[in-house]
Amino acid sequence: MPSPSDPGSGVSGARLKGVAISLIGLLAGLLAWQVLGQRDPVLLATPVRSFESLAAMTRDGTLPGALADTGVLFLAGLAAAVVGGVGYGLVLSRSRRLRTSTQWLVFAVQSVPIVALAPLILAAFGFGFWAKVLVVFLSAVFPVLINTAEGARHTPVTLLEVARVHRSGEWALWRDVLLPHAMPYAMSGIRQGIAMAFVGTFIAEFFLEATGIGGLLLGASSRFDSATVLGLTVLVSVLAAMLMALGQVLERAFAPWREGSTE
Amino acid sequence: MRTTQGTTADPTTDPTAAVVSPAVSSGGPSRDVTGKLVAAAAVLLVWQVAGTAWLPDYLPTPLGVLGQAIPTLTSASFLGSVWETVSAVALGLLLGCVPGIVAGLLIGRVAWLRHLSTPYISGLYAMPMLAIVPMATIWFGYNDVTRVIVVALSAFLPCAVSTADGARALPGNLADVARVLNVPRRRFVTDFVLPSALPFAVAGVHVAVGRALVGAAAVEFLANLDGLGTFILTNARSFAQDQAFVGVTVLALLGVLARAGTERLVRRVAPWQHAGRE
Amino acid sequence: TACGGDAPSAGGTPTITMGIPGIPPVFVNLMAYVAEEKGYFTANGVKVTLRPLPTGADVGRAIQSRELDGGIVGTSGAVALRASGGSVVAVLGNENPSYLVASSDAAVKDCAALKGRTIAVDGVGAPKALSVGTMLASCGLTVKDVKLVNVGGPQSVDAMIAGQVDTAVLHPDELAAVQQSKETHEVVALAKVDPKSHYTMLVTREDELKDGGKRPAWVETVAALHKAITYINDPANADDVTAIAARMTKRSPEIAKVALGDYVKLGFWPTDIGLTRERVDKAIEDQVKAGNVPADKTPKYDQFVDATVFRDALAK
Amino acid sequence: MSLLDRLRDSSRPSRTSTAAPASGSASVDIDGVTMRFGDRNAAEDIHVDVRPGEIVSIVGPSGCGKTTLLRAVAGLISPAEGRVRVDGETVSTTPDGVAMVFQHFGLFPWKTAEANIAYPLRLRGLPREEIASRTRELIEMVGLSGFERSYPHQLSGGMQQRTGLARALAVRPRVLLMDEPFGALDAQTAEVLRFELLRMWEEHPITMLFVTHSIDEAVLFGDRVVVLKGRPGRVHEVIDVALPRPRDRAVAMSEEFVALRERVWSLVMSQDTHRTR
Amino acid sequence: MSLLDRLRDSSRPSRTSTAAPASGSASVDIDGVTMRFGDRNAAEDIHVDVRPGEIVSIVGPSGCGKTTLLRAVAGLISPAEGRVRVDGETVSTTPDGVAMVFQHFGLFPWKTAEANIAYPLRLRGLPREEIASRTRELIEMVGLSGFERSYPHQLSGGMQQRTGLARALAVRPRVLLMDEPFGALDAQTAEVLRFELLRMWEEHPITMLFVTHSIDEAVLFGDRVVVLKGRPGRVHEVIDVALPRPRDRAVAMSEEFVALRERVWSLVMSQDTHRTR
Ligand SMILES: Nc1ncnc2c1ncn2[C@@H]1O[C@H](COP(=O)(O)OP(=O)(O)OP(=O)(O)O)[C@@H](O)[C@H]1O
Ligand SMILES: Nc1ncnc2c1ncn2[C@@H]1O[C@H](COP(=O)(O)OP(=O)(O)OP(=O)(O)O)[C@@H](O)[C@H]1O
Ligand SMILES: [Mg+2]
Ligand SMILES: [Mg+2]
Repeated sequence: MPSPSDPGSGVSGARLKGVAISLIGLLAGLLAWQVLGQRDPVLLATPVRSFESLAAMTRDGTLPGALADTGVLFLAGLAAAVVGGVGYGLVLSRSRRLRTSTQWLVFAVQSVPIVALAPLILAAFGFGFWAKVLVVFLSAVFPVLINTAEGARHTPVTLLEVARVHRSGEWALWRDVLLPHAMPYAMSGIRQGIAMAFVGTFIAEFFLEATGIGGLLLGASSRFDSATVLGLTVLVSVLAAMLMALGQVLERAFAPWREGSTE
Repeated sequence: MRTTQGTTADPTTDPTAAVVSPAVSSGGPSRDVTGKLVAAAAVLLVWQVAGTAWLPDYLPTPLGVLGQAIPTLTSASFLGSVWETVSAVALGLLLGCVPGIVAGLLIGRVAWLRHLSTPYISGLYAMPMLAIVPMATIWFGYNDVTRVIVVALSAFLPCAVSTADGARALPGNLADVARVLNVPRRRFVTDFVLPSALPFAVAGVHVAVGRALVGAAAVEFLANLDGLGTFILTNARSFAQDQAFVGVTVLALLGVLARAGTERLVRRVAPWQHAGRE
Repeated sequence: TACGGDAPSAGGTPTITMGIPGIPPVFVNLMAYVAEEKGYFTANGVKVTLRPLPTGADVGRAIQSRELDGGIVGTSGAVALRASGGSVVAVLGNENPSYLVASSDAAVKDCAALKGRTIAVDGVGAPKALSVGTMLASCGLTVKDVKLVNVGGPQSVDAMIAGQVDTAVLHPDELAAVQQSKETHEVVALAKVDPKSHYTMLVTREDELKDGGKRPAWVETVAALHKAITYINDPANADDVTAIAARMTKRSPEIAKVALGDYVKLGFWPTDIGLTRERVDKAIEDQVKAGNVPADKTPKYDQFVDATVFRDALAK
Repeated sequence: MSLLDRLRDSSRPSRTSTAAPASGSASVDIDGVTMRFGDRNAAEDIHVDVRPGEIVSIVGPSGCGKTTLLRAVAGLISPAEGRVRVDGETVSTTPDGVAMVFQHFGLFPWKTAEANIAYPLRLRGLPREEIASRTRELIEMVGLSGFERSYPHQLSGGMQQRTGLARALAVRPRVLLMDEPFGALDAQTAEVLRFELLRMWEEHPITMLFVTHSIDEAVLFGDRVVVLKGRPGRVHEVIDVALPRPRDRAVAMSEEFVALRERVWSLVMSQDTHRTR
Repeated sequence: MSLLDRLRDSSRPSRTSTAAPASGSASVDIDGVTMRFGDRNAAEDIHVDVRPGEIVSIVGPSGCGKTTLLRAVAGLISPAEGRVRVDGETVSTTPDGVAMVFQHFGLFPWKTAEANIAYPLRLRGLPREEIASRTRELIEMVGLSGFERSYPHQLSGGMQQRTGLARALAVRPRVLLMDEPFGALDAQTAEVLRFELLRMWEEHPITMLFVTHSIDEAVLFGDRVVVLKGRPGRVHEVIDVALPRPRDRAVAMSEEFVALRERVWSLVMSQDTHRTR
């Protein structure tokens, strides 16, 4: 699902005004937080204190280290999901047999909330790096898989017929038609997968071994360090928004021919 | 809709897109019951063997789950847990989706509200709700209130974002139609904006249901509230994997049921959505 | 709502909601369950609700957010809470830390052999995790020399049995449980390497003890707990207590029996207030040293501990 | 079929005063209009004067501003220069009695054919029975009987455009603006609808501005054909179409028709735009 | 423009033997063909015999099986009964020398105009330089110079169809199958392309099966017009079009043309299908 972004319709002046309003909104929010945050030091914290705490953690290397841990876990899980999801999705699109017989399984497994599986994964596979990667993988793989399969499956009949009229072989058909057509679908699956992998990363860090940003968050919370908890929470939300934006950029970058048909 | 410029290759809207018919003659089994059975048998077999031979005691097994299904599903405490979760999710969905849809309509139609809320909505929308649970437990306590609030927030965001998209995008040249007919502002909202946003709102609810269940389970894990999540967690931790898996299955089924419900809802409230030509 | 701090209901029995860390509850909090099962709370005219929460940190936050009237929190956690602005006050304590590092790997014979090992603890910044540092320090190691994994309190036992870790920080009862299914031995015990440390405390908020608060109810509660401790420490009641402990921790009576003996021998449940100034000060100091608490925000013993509740309870 | 005159018959005194029965047809005066988007002109200095009851066709290459001009007449956008007058009054919002038919139909996907057609009537707050009877007439008139309860996606393109037409006619317009109304239909369907619309018009002539890409269509409908050229579009030439009415298939077969068509054709083609098509 | 004959000129001995230079034109024999989907017929007992170099137009109501028939000729689906023969050989897969032009162009949106045109040549494994030079010729022939590097979405509809045409011609087909090639274009663009295609055909006549909704187009192109009717479609009538060639605008203005058009029109309209359009 697209995040609420500007349609880019208006003139630059209107857009400038929009940005200004957004900034004012953010500032007002910060101000309100600063005022509210002074009421109870344990239950709340001010943005200034949160920022100081983040800065301190950056200086002593905890935060960069945690970011790196989280990043590695996220990337490993996402990479596995992309490889597995795109690969199997393409295979599914060409083998009707495989599709009809396994698709219901995919949908069944997809509807299992991964949070609920976390304790089982913990018990079965422990809390090591690979168990955590498994959690991230399971969180992210389904949107990639389903989108890719749908994309490849919904290749316009006309294009397949063009290939067949020109007596294309199966390999050439994949190269010229199926893969390029599935690409943007796979990319929008990957965009969703990125968001899901991020959630999965936190599930892994919260319920398996507490490392990375999730670990810091839990640690700060058990030390009653609200400033850090709030600071990290905001950081997470900024990271999430950035990842969404990145996903959208990726989605666009991989399909230059998909742009609108304006002159 | 196709523009006068000719076809654009937008995979999501391409009207010429259709199911690939493989070179094989079209007489193949469309339902493929045997294929499904074979796949099911294969998965269950591998699972059972892995569960018993490779990781005994740590993996739930199909037979074990089957054995636990009846006693678990009929136990009063399990049903109590299910009820706890379901009622909290239902309440949270109500408290999240209704304001979410209203907010979405406003955000979609009122430019300054949209600008004002964009940083917050896009910041929260993509954020794993898990990350706010530590803060939420401090603010709202280790009780049902936190669960309902987290569920409501999980539901609010997709509803608001999706509805806003719908409220902004009128199909075809309906905006022109409205102005040619000099439709008054109030009727523009009721006759144009609401119907065109409706399917988007329901799509938002669809997403919200999934997120709500995850949110509820996460809060239950972290705040030890009675519910399906805690049932899964405590059983998994005491290596009662089969029981835990019964819980997981029930949770997944709840999600499927709720989604099927919203899908039927769409068909009810938006019959025009199912463009089955011919 | 998240509000347990209301004044005693007019005319009715006063109520106390008390948080107990660990799900299922940890053996060390046995006195609360004995007091409940033996009806000591009721006898003292106070209605006490025991609320198990995942960790002491959760108990601390729930107290601060006024959802609980009080509860049992690890001393280190209570110090951190107080230092970060919380208003908790200790009214009763368990002084002797029962933590020990245990391993099922025969190669891990002593503290020094822990270097480079993976040790299961309860959670980041939680009591077991904090105790590791002190235990490792006894042989010149630091936390950086090992790898801590956060499994959760009681789950460490399951993780040991499942073989996902071979080394963990455990309580004596947990060690007994692991030993039932796996050859496991004690590597280093906190009580031996650091006899002056402090373990857990029963805390409440300052405002609860002020006039108009729930001080009378707390006095009755502490009195009931004290009665329970006396009951536990009497060898004549061993079978009865064992049964209660087994129910509470959801473990077999055999394990409970062994563990109970160990704990009583350790003098774990003190007959006094259990808040020796020396030990509490050291706990505070340790927290400062560990960098968990800024020195300028350190709580002072006299603000941190309210001995009068226990005094009044004894006077009953 | 006694199409539009049945509509006229039904103009018995309506019981509400909100429904202003726009009767007859109006004049449209496009007076030196320049349309501008940002700093780019879409059409420049357009002069077209349409008499009441006249049909003026507008042809021109893609992007020359035909749609933009029509939208200006409907009051959907304002000219940067010049003005549009309907019956002498300068247009700012859509004047009462002006209706529009869109190339892609512009139907409510969530309303049945019936409800789509009834919408302008409901908007005017007519009594229920009157709406019902008028809608019935309109449905019959455009030949949609039996499809009242179908949603647009259940109708063929031709039927969708019939619905759009009926909706435009529901308010008894005095000016009908048509933006390639048959452009999205296949050739045969378009041909059928073309002559049906012409017959309706004969029975109740109203002012019409008719934008199209089809030169046949422009000549077939127009009393005059305005040929635009260039980007931004300017009026290249205005051709009088002195063909007899009613314009039926016989007229379309006449030599005069073919000659006029050729004339428009060569004008359009002289613009050297076909290379970019 | 010396269109197709430039192509012919370029048929200098090719260096690879994989590229079978299908020269001349082939006959197509649709012999009692019934097309079936599941248990529903899409077309029944169709007989059409196309001589080499002849153009046969096919018209008929929507859904009567025109596209299905064309796909059978291309060997994309097999008839349930009867057979299709190209140059006497029964079709099973697409015969060499048969090319197809699609209504919605059927271009690869991810390939530039150039790459789309070169696609059939690349499939045949021709050497790079040969592909390049042949593609250049084709681009010039259909008037796309300057747009080689544009993606389809950057081209106008007319240019997209030129690309589709060039791709079909790349293999020097002996039979060209056209499925409403101008149906998705606006009227003016279609008109321009129509006469260009006719001129190309005059210079190098090949067998053509031409499916269309436009009766003008059917008469303009066809040596014969096959009128289908009903669902499933059957051959209603075959009309000989005895118009002179080359078919240019003058022919389209002749009385004979107009009369033939009316004849086909009445045949098509007699089928009472326009109500569902
Ligand atoms: N809302 C808009 N904002 C900016 N430019 C616009 C807008 N609408 C149209 N234009 C531009 O104005 C010019 C004229 O557009 P218009 O749609 O009126 O052309 P047209 O003659 O109707 O073309 P067509 O025959 O393709 O329908 C084009 O260059 C177009 O890009
Ligand atoms: N792949 C398919 N599976 C099932 N039925 C099909 C398939 N393709 C076409 N049909 C059916 O066959 C009939 C003929 O379809 P076809 O597309 O050939 O018609 P057509 O004459 O080309 O129509 P149009 O003028 O709308 O293009 C229709 O009823 C259609 O629904
Ligand atoms: Mg236009
Ligand atoms: Mg067709």
